[in-house]
Amino acid sequence: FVTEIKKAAAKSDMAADELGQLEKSYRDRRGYWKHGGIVGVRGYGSGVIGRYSSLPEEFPNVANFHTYRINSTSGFFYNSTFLNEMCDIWDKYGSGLTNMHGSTGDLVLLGTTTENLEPLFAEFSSRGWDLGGSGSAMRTPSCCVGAARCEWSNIDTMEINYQITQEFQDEMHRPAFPYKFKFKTAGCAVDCIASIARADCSIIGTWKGNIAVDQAEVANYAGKGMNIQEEIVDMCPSKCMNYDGKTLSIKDEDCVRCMHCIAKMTKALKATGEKGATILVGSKAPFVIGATLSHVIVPFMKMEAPFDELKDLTRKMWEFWDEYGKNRERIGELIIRKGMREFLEYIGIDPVPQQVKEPRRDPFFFWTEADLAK
Amino acid sequence: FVTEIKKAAAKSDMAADELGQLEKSYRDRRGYWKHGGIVGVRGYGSGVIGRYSSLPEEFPNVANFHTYRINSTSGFFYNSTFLNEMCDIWDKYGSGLTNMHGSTGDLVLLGTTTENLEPLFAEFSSRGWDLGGSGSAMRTPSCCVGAARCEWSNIDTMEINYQITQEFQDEMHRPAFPYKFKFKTAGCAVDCIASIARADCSIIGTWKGNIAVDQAEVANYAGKGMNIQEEIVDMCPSKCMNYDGKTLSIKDEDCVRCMHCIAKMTKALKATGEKGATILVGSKAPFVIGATLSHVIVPFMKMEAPFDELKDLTRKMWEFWDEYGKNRERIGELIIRKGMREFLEYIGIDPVPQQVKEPRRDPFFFWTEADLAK
Amino acid sequence: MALPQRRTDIGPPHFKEFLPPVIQKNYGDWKYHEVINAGLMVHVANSGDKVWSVRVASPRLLSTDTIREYTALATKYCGGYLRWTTRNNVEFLVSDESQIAPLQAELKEKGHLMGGIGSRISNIVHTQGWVHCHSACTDASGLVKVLMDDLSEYFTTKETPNKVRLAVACCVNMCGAVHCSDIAVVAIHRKVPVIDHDKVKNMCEIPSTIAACPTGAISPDPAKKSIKINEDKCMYCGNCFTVCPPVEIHDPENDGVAIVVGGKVGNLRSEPKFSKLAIPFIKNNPPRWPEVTAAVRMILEAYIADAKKHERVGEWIERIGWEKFFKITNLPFTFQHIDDFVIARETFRNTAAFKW
Amino acid sequence: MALPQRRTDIGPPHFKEFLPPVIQKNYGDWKYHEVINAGLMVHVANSGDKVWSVRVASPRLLSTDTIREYTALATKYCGGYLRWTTRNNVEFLVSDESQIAPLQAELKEKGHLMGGIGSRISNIVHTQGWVHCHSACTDASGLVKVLMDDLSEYFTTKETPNKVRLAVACCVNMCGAVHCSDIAVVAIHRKVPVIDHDKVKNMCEIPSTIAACPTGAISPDPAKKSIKINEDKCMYCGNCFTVCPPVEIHDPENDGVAIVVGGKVGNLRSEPKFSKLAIPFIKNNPPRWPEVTAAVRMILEAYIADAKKHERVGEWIERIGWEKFFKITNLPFTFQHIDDFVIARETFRNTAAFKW
Ligand code: SRM
Ligand code: SRM
Ligand code: SRM
Ligand code: SRM
Ligand code: SF4
Ligand code: SF4
Ligand code: SF4
Ligand code: SF4
Ligand code: SF4
Ligand code: SF4
Ligand code: SF4
Ligand code: SF4
Repeated sequence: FVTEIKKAAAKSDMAADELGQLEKSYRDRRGYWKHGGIVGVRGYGSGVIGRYSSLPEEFPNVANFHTYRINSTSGFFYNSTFLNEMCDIWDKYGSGLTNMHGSTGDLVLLGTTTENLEPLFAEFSSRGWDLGGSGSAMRTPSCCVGAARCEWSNIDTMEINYQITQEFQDEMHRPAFPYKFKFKTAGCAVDCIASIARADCSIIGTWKGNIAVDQAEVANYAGKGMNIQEEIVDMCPSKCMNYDGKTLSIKDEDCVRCMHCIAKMTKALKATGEKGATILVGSKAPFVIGATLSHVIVPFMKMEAPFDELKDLTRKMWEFWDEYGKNRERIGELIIRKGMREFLEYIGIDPVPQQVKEPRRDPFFFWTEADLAK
Repeated sequence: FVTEIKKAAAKSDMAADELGQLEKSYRDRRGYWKHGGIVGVRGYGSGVIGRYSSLPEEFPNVANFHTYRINSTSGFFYNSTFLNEMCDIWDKYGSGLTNMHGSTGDLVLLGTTTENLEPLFAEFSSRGWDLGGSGSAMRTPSCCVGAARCEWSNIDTMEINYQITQEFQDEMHRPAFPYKFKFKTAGCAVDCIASIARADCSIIGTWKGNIAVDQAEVANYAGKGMNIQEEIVDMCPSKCMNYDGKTLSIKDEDCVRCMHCIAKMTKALKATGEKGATILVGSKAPFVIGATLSHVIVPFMKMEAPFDELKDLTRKMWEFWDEYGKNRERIGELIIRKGMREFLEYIGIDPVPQQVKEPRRDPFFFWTEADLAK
Repeated sequence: MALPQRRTDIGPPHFKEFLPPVIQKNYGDWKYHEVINAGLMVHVANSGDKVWSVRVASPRLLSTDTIREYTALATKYCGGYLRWTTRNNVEFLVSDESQIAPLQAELKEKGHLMGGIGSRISNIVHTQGWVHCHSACTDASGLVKVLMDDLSEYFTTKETPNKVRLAVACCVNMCGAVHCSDIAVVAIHRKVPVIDHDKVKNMCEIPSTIAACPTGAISPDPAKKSIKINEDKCMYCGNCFTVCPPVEIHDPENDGVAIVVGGKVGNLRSEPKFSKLAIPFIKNNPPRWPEVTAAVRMILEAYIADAKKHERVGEWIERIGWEKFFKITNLPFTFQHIDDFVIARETFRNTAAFKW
Repeated sequence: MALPQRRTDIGPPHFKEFLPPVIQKNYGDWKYHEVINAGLMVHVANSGDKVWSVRVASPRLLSTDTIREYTALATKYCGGYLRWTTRNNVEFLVSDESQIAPLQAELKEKGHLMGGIGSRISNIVHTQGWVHCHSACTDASGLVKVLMDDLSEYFTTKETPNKVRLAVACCVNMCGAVHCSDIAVVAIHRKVPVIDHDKVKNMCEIPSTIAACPTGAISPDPAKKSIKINEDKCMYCGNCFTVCPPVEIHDPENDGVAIVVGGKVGNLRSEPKFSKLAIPFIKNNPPRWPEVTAAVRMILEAYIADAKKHERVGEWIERIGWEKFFKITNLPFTFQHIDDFVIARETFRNTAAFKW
């Protein structure tokens, strides 16, 4: 990466000072950046992260050194034409340094001055590229490559991702939430976008139906030296597979659709039947109450454009968050604080066993007047 | 049980009123007992539970109807001579109703008047039978039958139980703790006394060494129709067993000593090597923070009379509880509130992986000046 | 008549004097045991000596007459030696094989149930209930009686995949081991206590009543010189009633029992487990609680039908998954089933892999 | 020079215009894929069409020059079509088989690492560090560089039992997916911030500084017209520093990294798992952090040596048990390893069944 900074430094004073300050950090074993004031482009409250050097005298060209987040495309697909243009613009108005991509999924332009923000926005938006999210707003959603280049995708992750982004432009550009909100969409339980670990709303493709087995291909895998008993059958979490040395059979009713067997024998196994997604909510990093993984809210939702069911559910979740969420409280933290019941009742979803690993163990459960009337 | 009450009622007015009140409870679907004042025998603060009817006019003979807890013997062994004496005394001074035994392990005499408490105590203590515990005191310890009649016992549960009881008579009879404290001792991980679920200090026998296999007996079990692969090998939690249809072999280093294989093939398998116990603390009923199971504090402790190491550890634990425990806070709740480190450091025990299922997952851990100095 | 001289802090007698000779001789030196039938097992020592245990169900709540009946039999057939098990059964410890048959015959004749040994149900751990506890919101002994009547065949003869530990607790204090039983019944209140303000004013100490509440739901009501209760905080535990009876928690219409399943305490195969909520509420219906016995039997039979040999109820459910357990048993899944207490987050489903 | 007309709330362009024709044609209609080697895989559509993906490691922090280098290659060999993966690798999407070899040759010549496909390590997810974040207590890019230098063979050729996801977070905010990675590095402070009271007085808003503390450790210090910090409550997160720089959290002597292991996000075989603490602290030792690279390699190699095929790091550790993991790796077990946070009780060992 130092090579990268040096390349940029050859052309940009900003990059040169960035390099200088970084070298100092290495010597002193500490960083020299400050948070400082909020900056942005006209009419937007997000998309730019303000950064200031704490050593402005020493490194004047990074005195302010803001991040410009371009909303990337679904699946991070590009072509040379756009990227070259992007580079020209960025060399002109910024440090020439980028992150492809930021962890959330933005195309991050790393380091420019306050004055250059508006020109950058004009250049990019006029070419069809908007800003991504930041602050207490919906963040740039991201997804796995899905249907574009994966045989296992149960849903059109890229289209879902695009439509969410378009539908909620205002929520993305004008922070009005208690805190950040992230969407991530994976085409199957393999979760190549790590949605279950780092999205307030995780959308994971799945199916209702059987796994079709091509016995000839099973034989091929065996022939190529795969130990089907140990590598597949024994590793099936629901122990619903059986292999007699010839045929591989699956008790589909007991399959939990973990994807292991399909992933390891892609030519032999294929999910069939109705396709859709499981909707989970609430994952986030450890700050403040410890990391959380998303948990199941809707076991199965059909996923066909324009995805109204998902959009409506999202609005209801935001309403709940809006009404009860404290400042800097993620929706998952709120659900933990308020209890799953309040959340589910508010968004109008019934309790089902799929929402929990196990039922409660203590006898201290509440009864509403309505419950007692039943 | 109604038969029992009727039998007693034939001879005792108390039992008769007990029956009357109980029948009323069945009609009204509610109980009619009150907590009321503390009662006991001279010089003791525990051993008797005060009970009062909330319908004294209707049922005068149970207006007060206290429980007298006799400290049972280790393993609940008795002989006819004592029990007959006990019955005579109880018919004379009480309702003639008993619980053999109370859940904690006392021989419970169910229902007598305040006046009769002293005579009862004189009769029983003079015959060598003391009162058990109640209130915020050490409770009557109990144990499994262990070495007396079980081939799997790794420790002398009955002697341990006897010695703990004798050592801590004062802590048992004169409540001075923040809350109750219970000991339960099991000879092996089968835990026939449910110590891990309902003792502030659970003592569970175990071994350091191999499981000796008698292959001839293994063959016998197979011969008698046991499916050794499915019933034993596949059910071994550490998957450390192997059966080739003839010999059963165990990778002892990976055995977690769960007792499954030994329990199901007692003639073929035997624990060998050094014997001792694992000391766990903190289990209790759900009230108030939800039920807890005991957790490992000392993975392995030698267990030879007079069990000084155990007695010293107990005193240290009580000191810690004494110093930091709130009123009505069990030691397990205190450890959860204060953190395991404070507890372990106080009682002078080093951290070892056996104390946890898994290491912490969040990055928010503390450092003492001493830690930093290291 | 003068009382004998009282003695203090002597503890119980040493157990040795109550051990039959064969046990004294072979103490700690047993080789193996064999379960001969549900009510009889033999332990064989390395010396070759044997001791037979004849196990009899007991209601735990025993009259002196019944105890005398036991001692008479013990004296007649096994030198007066007997013990109680940790689940409150009686065991006659016989060292003379020839005495077993006559003992069993007389026990049978006197109507005692022999059983509980091996892979089956044993005595139902339970506590005081309406018999003796102010805190009870059901009767433990009564429930145990009707359950045992219904399931006795599983005590005396029929086998289950593994031991099935049943328990009853008459309130959330759970004096039994309900929180770790295969199938258990726990009695619960469901409504905030009703306060009789005038009586409270006169009969109760306001501060101690407030202090009694574990959730801090009680605050003073100066106007009424009484207390008020925060509905959202109250978990219906009844502690306030304990110290201040005019705060009435009992409510025949809304008191009843919940059924929890899947707990265990032994370490065999899998870690000890807590029982989890299966049925949030069944109304008290004494004297025979038919809905409760039916529910317990239904769950027990679902387990027997589907579990592998040696699987405990909890191990069976974890293998098939809770979602499948609710499907098989047809039990409704309600908001009460979803944990909202201290470790709730750990019970949420953090995976996309589950059954329909 | 006039700027073009700005447009708002238009979102990103639709992805279709960036998809190579072969993908547009076979969108959602793929049959299977084959991993040809660490840097090359082919996806075959039901139509028989194929698309080859050539994957190249990228430092993620890219200069415009490097991006231009990628686009030049894409234009030359695959119609200008390329994408980035969710782990920040670059994939050239080739539809003409004959172009693969020359593309690979030129990539090699230009010194790009091809790999990361299949059962091996891939790019190391990481974040800003000293390059751009005020919150950083180490440098992410630097750590990633030295780790990749040391482990590159596992990216380009060598196989591991299953994928091994590595990550680096430069502070406890964990902007990467460190909390669910196979082996990850997270930077931590270890001391309560040092307060420069005079500066605080002048530069900071006391109330907002107090409000910034997630644990409520900060209270006003009226005497000094400054703040004070409760040592027991502070978890060294640095939020106070964010809003009030004179509250200095950086401390070169005590800042460093922890290593966590055993996390995963996929649902295959076992549920997603959090990473757990393996090594509580290693001092920052730039530019090459030799102690960190050695520790990561040691853990990786222990996993490779002992895990079954398809077992992820966390699955391997859970099978052998954490006590055995610490034994095999010889890592010291300290008080820091024992959870004392919100779900601590769930991590205690509630069983007598464990390994020595
Ligand atoms: C740029 C980026 C790291 C990167 O190099 O890729 C980043 C950078 C920052 N993150 Fe992050 N986060 C980035 C993705 C994440 C992720 C990963 C994700 O989105 O998938 C997470 C974990 C998932 C989550 O949301 O919990 C993440 C969890 C945080 C947190 C903790 C939030 C929490 O609730 O736990 C903070 C703290 C905060 O919000 O004040 C944070 C705060 C920050 C701040 C704004 C620190 C600050 O207060 O200024 C960082 C600005 C650095 C800078 O100088 O630009 N960042 N942050 C990522 C965004 C780029 C993009 O838009 O693509
Ligand atoms: C008699 C007995 C039930 C029985 O029928 O066997 C019993 C009866 C009572 N228990 Fe218990 N507990 C009895 C064993 C238990 C057990 C089981 C055990 O000891 O193995 C437990 C669960 C394990 C534990 O200690 O957590 C138990 C957990 C409680 C609790 C909850 C304590 C907690 O920390 O969660 C309470 C509430 C309290 O202490 O105020 C309680 C309170 C009570 C009180 C004193 C209720 C009260 O406030 O008056 C009951 C008196 C009933 C009466 O009228 O005699 N009892 N209690 C058991 C004692 C007999 C004996 O000495 O052998
Ligand atoms: C007599 C008693 C000990 C005592 O000191 O009183 C006892 C005695 C024996 N138990 Fe037990 N257990 C006794 C309570 C328990 C308890 C405690 C409880 O139920 O509260 C448990 C824990 C239950 C749990 O895990 O929830 C218990 C779980 C076992 C197990 C484990 C079953 C399993 O695989 O999970 C075995 C082993 C077996 O059955 O293969 C066992 C095996 C045995 C053996 C075979 C041990 C031996 O070699 O002598 C004894 C007789 C067999 C039998 O079936 O009863 N005993 N046993 C208790 C009889 C209670 C009763 O009247 O039924
Ligand atoms: C390209 C990418 C999706 C994207 O939209 O960019 C992708 C693509 C594929 N993944 Fe993935 N995964 C990608 C990130 C992930 C992630 C997310 C992450 O690492 O943050 C995961 C979750 C990791 C985890 O569980 O912690 C992931 C876990 C898998 C697995 C599960 C491995 C396992 O058994 O646990 C498979 C299945 C397999 O390898 O057998 C898989 C399989 C695949 C397949 C074979 C799917 C297919 O049929 O096309 C793809 C290429 C194989 C390969 O080895 O890379 N992919 N894959 C991502 C490449 C990242 C990279 O540059 O290395
Ligand atoms: S998550 Fe599933 S659908 Fe998406 S890329 Fe990975 S394997 Fe393919
Ligand atoms: S998808 Fe998973 S659960 Fe289903 S059969 Fe395959 S391995 Fe088993
Ligand atoms: S706990 Fe172990 S030693 Fe004690 S009786 Fe049960 S099996 Fe025997
Ligand atoms: S005791 Fe348990 S862990 Fe050890 S070998 Fe037997 S079954 Fe396996
Ligand atoms: S469980 Fe409740 S009601 Fe039953 S004895 Fe214990 S305290 Fe009393
Ligand atoms: S019932 Fe329990 S929780 Fe409710 S007010 Fe009374 S003491 Fe408090
Ligand atoms: S992890 Fe911390 S230091 Fe690194 S980018 Fe995120 S907030 Fe900044
Ligand atoms: S470092 Fe974090 S926890 Fe410590 S005082 Fe500052 S804000 Fe609070």
